[in-house]
Amino acid sequence: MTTKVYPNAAAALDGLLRDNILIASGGFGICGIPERLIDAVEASGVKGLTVASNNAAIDNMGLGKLLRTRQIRKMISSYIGGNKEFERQYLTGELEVEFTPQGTLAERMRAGGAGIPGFYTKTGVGTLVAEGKPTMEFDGEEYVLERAIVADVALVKAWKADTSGNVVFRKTARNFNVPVATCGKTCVVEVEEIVEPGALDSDAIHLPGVYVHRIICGAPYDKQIEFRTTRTTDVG
Amino acid sequence: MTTKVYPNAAAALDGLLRDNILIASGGFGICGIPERLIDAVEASGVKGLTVASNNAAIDNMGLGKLLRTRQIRKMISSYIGGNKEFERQYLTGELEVEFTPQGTLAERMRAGGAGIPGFYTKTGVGTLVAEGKPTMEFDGEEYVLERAIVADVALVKAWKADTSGNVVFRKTARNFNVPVATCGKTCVVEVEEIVEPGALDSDAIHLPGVYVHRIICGAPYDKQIEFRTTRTTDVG
Amino acid sequence: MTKHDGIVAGWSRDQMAARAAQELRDGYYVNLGIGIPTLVANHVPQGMTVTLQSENGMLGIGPFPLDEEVDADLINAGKQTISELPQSSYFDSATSFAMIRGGKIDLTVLGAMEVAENGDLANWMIPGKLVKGMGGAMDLVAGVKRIIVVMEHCAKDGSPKFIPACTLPLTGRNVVDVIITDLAVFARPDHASPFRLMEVAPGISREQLRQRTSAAYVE
Amino acid sequence: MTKHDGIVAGWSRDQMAARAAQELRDGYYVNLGIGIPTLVANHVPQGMTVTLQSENGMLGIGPFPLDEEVDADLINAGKQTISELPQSSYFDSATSFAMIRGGKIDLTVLGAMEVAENGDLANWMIPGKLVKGMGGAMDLVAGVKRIIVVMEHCAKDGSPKFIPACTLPLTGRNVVDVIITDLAVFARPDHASPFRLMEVAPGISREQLRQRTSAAYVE
Repeated sequence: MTTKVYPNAAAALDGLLRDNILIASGGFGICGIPERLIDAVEASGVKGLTVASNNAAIDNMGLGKLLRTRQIRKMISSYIGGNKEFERQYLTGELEVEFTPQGTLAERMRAGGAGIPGFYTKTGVGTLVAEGKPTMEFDGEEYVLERAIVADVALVKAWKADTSGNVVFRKTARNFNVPVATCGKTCVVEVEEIVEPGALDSDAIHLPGVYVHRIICGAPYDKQIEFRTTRTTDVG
Repeated sequence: MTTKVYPNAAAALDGLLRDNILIASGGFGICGIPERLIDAVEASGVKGLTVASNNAAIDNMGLGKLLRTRQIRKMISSYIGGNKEFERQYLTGELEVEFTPQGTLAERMRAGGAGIPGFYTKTGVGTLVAEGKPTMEFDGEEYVLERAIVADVALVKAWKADTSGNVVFRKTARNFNVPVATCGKTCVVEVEEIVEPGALDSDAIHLPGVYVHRIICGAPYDKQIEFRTTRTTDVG
Repeated sequence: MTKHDGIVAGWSRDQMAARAAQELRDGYYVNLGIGIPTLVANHVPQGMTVTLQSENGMLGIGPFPLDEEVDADLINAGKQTISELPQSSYFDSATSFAMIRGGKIDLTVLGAMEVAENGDLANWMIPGKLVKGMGGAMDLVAGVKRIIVVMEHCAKDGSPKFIPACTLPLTGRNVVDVIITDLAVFARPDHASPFRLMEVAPGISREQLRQRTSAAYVE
Repeated sequence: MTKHDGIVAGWSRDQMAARAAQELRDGYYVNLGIGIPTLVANHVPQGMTVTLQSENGMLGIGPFPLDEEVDADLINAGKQTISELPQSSYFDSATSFAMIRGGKIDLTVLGAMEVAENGDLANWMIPGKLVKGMGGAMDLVAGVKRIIVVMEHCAKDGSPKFIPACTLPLTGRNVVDVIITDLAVFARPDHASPFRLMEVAPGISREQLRQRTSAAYVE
């Protein structure tokens, strides 16, 4: 089989990037963000991007870089707090933001990957989020129709992948990476380590290989922490 | 915390069973079926049950027993092949069957557990399955609205659980057990082994404890095989 | 190979499976139905990697197990015992059909009771007589990118199964891409086009095929 | 504890969190918002088991880590480093919100900009001025069984935050069950009932509370 493993982020994105495409990106804050792939998107110079991502990391990190370079035309996100440039561009109208509740965003991505064009949810009923969207009553309660997100390219950060594309994540770095991966027409994954098939537990694969088209090893990583909070003594 | 661990199936179902309730049951064929719990449902004598389960095991095993005893009024299933009594009761009209495509059934259960009362799918459009159901066009294609299933009681068979309710499955015995578990107002799980918290890999929990209300150890199991197919030599 | 009006001719079940295997491409993820479709796995061309999906929750189906490997927790959608491969992964049924419905599976091979000239497929029930249920077939034909039907060309009573319009309850509307029977292969490039006759089995004339087919097709 | 028209009185942030903790029950699964709600974790009564959910994909949040335990892959929804417990489990965001939306979480404690007397909640934006986004708050108030709001009784300019009708864009319509401020506690048994004053902070009279509250409530 043609290998899924690519030598670097630029090679893995070759032929996938065009102006005005929709990119879905994993990560929560700066945890589990596909930083190598985002750097390669920056280097590619593509513009007019719509990016579906829970947030945009922090200023000048991860998607924050693509905001700086103004390569992003529109964000589909639940949260812009913590990134001043994100908030600034939104408030000045330079950037379009489709505010989407966090769970609705995750479900819209999952739906996109699961062949479900729309689903009903109680989330956001009676708020700005539901404006202009069809509603339906089920068992006496009102629900709003939310549409699936299908991305041209999904960018994912994981812990390990085998060469067949099976992927595992580590702790809360999993976050949006799974729904993001499934909603991509093409899914590119950067990992900390690439292993042979059989090295991962077949009962514990978070993202089966069918979802993964291209893989790079992005190691070594120097993972940053947004809020380092510690305690000094053992909890009694 | 009040323990989730019960001494046996009858104790674990105590107070949950009533005539005419909706039970969701895991399993595919006779693989991964909650046999101890089904035996206890049989022993309880409750009647008029609606059971959502992909199939009904085979004659006189698993749900097949509850068909024999006529405790089931209606099945929500994708497949009745392989169980003669199931087919007989359906063809004679003694049993109501809501035929539901396998993927639609799994998704209806997942939706029930995920607070999604309805979703659109292409599955079944233009067939008997879509009759009487609302349809909607998305991007020029027709989809049918399918409703969530929320069960009064979910019956699940798993491999291991820790005492906090985290559950793991083994190989293809996972099947419907996960969506079944999530759609239950109360979820009862039988496992082959109960372990202490910390014994299972926190990155590899298939069903987090929040979904699991009651647990029993059903061991020892004498697992049956529907079609034993083997090869005699190594594949070259 | 079936007997048609006294003529024994056409492809065997195994040859039909081999023909279906010609539709495979390197790197494909494939779901194989029960019966003849299962045999397709024996005909994957050497050097080609095809990953088999089982809708009960597995990617990477291996061959039938050796006797000592048999595991009640490891079965395919036909409830047969199977084995795993190094790249196998397991998941639940909701995830499995998310994959299928979401268009992640490249190709499926299914049996059929009837296929209509417009691509309609019926393979799950004969009202009042035989009802097995649709299982995962409706999801597969709705979601998988390419749908291959493998079936006997005629029913046991000799009546055609590739017909102008389905008489049985449908599994899917306008879903079939390729029809492989014991007598011929029909295909169409898209769901707006009619089926075209691609191949005729050895020993069968085009005239004989037309006699055994009530559907319209392009020759 | 805030200054109200020169009067310093009422509960501290920590006391408000302790009061919110009184709403916990043994065996509860709980999601705590950012800020004062996070402090509720410090007040779980001895002997009571409460499992904390973090919407970024974790059940069983442990305390802040020791310095040597800090792990960039292990954060809460406030992006703070945390630790795990033996019973912890991780999952993706779609699963996390399936849990939340599906009513599996018993209780959530959230901050607020405004709460209306009909239970409406606003806590995600001030148009043209401050926009952080709703994050998971809209999902939480839509899906969690019991919604506790913890907030200062009045805004910095002294204006009431428990008001007849929200002026800011809503997070949820008719969703709040309990309001805990630095001055008082209001609750209602169901979403058809008005809020009732349950407690007043020491040093605050009912009259003073009424002056600082524009919402109607039952005394």
